[in-house]
Amino acid sequence: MRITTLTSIAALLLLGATSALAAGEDDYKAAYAAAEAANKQAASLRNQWTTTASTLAVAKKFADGGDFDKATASAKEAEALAKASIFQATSEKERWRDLEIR
Amino acid sequence: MTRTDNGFSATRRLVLQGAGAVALVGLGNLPFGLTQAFAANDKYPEEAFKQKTEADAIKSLYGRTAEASDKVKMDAPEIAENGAVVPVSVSTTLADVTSISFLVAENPVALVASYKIPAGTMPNVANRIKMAKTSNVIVVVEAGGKLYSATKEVKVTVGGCGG
Amino acid sequence: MASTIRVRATSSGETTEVQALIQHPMDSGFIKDSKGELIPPHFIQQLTFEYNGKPVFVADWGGGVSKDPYVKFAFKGGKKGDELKVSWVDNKGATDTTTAKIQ
Amino acid sequence: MNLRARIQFAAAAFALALLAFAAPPAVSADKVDPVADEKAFKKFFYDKFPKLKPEDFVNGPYSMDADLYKQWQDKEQFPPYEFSLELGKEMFSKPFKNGKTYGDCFPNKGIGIRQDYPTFDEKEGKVITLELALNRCREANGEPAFSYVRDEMAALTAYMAFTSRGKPFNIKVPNDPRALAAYENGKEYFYTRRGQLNFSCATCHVQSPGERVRTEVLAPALGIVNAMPIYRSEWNGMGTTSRRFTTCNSQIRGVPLTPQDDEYRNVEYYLSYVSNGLPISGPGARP
Repeated sequence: MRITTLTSIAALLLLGATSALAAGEDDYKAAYAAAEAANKQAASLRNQWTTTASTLAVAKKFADGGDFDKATASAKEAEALAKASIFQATSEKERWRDLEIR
Repeated sequence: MTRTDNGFSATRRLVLQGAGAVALVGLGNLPFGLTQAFAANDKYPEEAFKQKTEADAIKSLYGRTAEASDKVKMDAPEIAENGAVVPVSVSTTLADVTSISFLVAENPVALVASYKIPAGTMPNVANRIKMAKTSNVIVVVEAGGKLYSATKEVKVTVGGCGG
Repeated sequence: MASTIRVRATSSGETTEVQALIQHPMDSGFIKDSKGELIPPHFIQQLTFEYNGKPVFVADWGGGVSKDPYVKFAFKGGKKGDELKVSWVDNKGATDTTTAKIQ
Repeated sequence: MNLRARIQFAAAAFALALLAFAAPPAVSADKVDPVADEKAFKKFFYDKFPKLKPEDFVNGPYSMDADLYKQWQDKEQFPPYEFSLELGKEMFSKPFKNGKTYGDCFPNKGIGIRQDYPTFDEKEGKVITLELALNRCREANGEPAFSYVRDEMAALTAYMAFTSRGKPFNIKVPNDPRALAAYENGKEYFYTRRGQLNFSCATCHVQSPGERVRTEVLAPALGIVNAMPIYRSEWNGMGTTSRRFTTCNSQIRGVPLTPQDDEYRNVEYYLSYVSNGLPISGPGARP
């Protein structure tokens, strides 16, 4: 199960930014909301990434300029980053002990 | 972060030596008394602190060029812990020292500090200087009306999760 | 307000070693602030040390001297208890002066 | 181990780094045992740097590189934290509007006590750091709290550290489940990887101290809090323990928590405890 999650997050990360499909404002809004929701969850896990916020900002900039293709792609990338941070926080709950000096 | 590799600074040094030679030739046309008066002046050397290259700064400050001397001992780190604070000091066995100047070749303004050494003051100075990037640091000692220098490359890089 | 100048002058009998640290931003004029705007140059231009009414050391500084600048030198003479006068002036015309007792 | 390469690796290909998580899960939690932790922690660093004396660790990167050591010695002749230290001393003795002073909030009038902080407050059931205690002192006396990361807070803690110089860290973890939980939470925070670079505090300060990241020499975790607060040339000024934690987080591309959040208090508690016996060296100067 771990591996499946990993692969899908990795795929999202790698593909998120390169989505070539034409996107409209609604697509952008949905992608942005999803990214924000994921980033909120990361915050509740006390593990947001600075890059999630900066990528969300890029998405917003593209949207303000009317480029919803790029805005949607950035929002999706932000969501992938947020999800990766959630995954990191969750898996580290156990894994931090690997590094511990004992 | 851009890093200056050795090849680049070597090239730059060559170019600067060329400029120094030109300055030396140019000096022949200057009335001797003028440069003498300038060097002895107690005023803040505004113009010298505007020059971009160390050769121009030395020329503006002293009206002549310096020759390398092993009697000028500079103490500077190999790698600066941070370019914002680089401790550099100099001492010399030369007699009749009247001034000591510190220059950083790659800084936007080459001249960093120039100290007047009245009779009775020892020709040793320590200070902390800023370096924009990896560069040669040059110390010029004015002694008996002549200029002597020492040069050392100090590596500078900043950033990372250090400390 | 407290002086911007800290001086330590110690006599070894024959010579006096002087160290000074001065509180000053020493902005070179080449550094940008967090908003990306150049911080205007603001640095000490001249720092003078006088003993017995005569200068024993004069520093001409540019913006390439570190923030809160430091300098060390030594001069012949100087007795314990004698005073050393230290003063600076910066490129905006601000000044500060202090006297320190030689230890 | 090449740290720089690891940063690039982590940044460029986090997806690959994630695959590394597929290893078998970690061993389950043992009983919380601070005494054993401290022993193991010190042994790790003493073995890693056999030439260093225990008290050398409080001088961070300067103990690990001769060229750096010399620059430090030069700086210490007239240290850059001098002005902050003086300001702290002045502030510390100046009464609040109600006539009381900082000293009234602390044992021994606040002099020579830095080595006892952080302390565990049994009433509150939480860790109290020196920075937190200082702001609480202010608020209790009708004064507004200071920013935790710089200026006044750095000056006050610089002065208090100075009056404790040379005194060994003396942190106590009482046999109280809440204290042990706070300690354990601090340890977890220290070892937990976070941020896009997937670094924990330990990645830099346990696995790689003495190594260079873009020519900066990393400080060992052992003794790292003994030197706080510090004048960092990179910051062009003073910073507190809070500043150190928050900037470390952002450097690994993680969003920092709020200064003096529970996790930060707990990690300072953990780090101070495992440095017990090593002398306070703050205020310090660092690259």
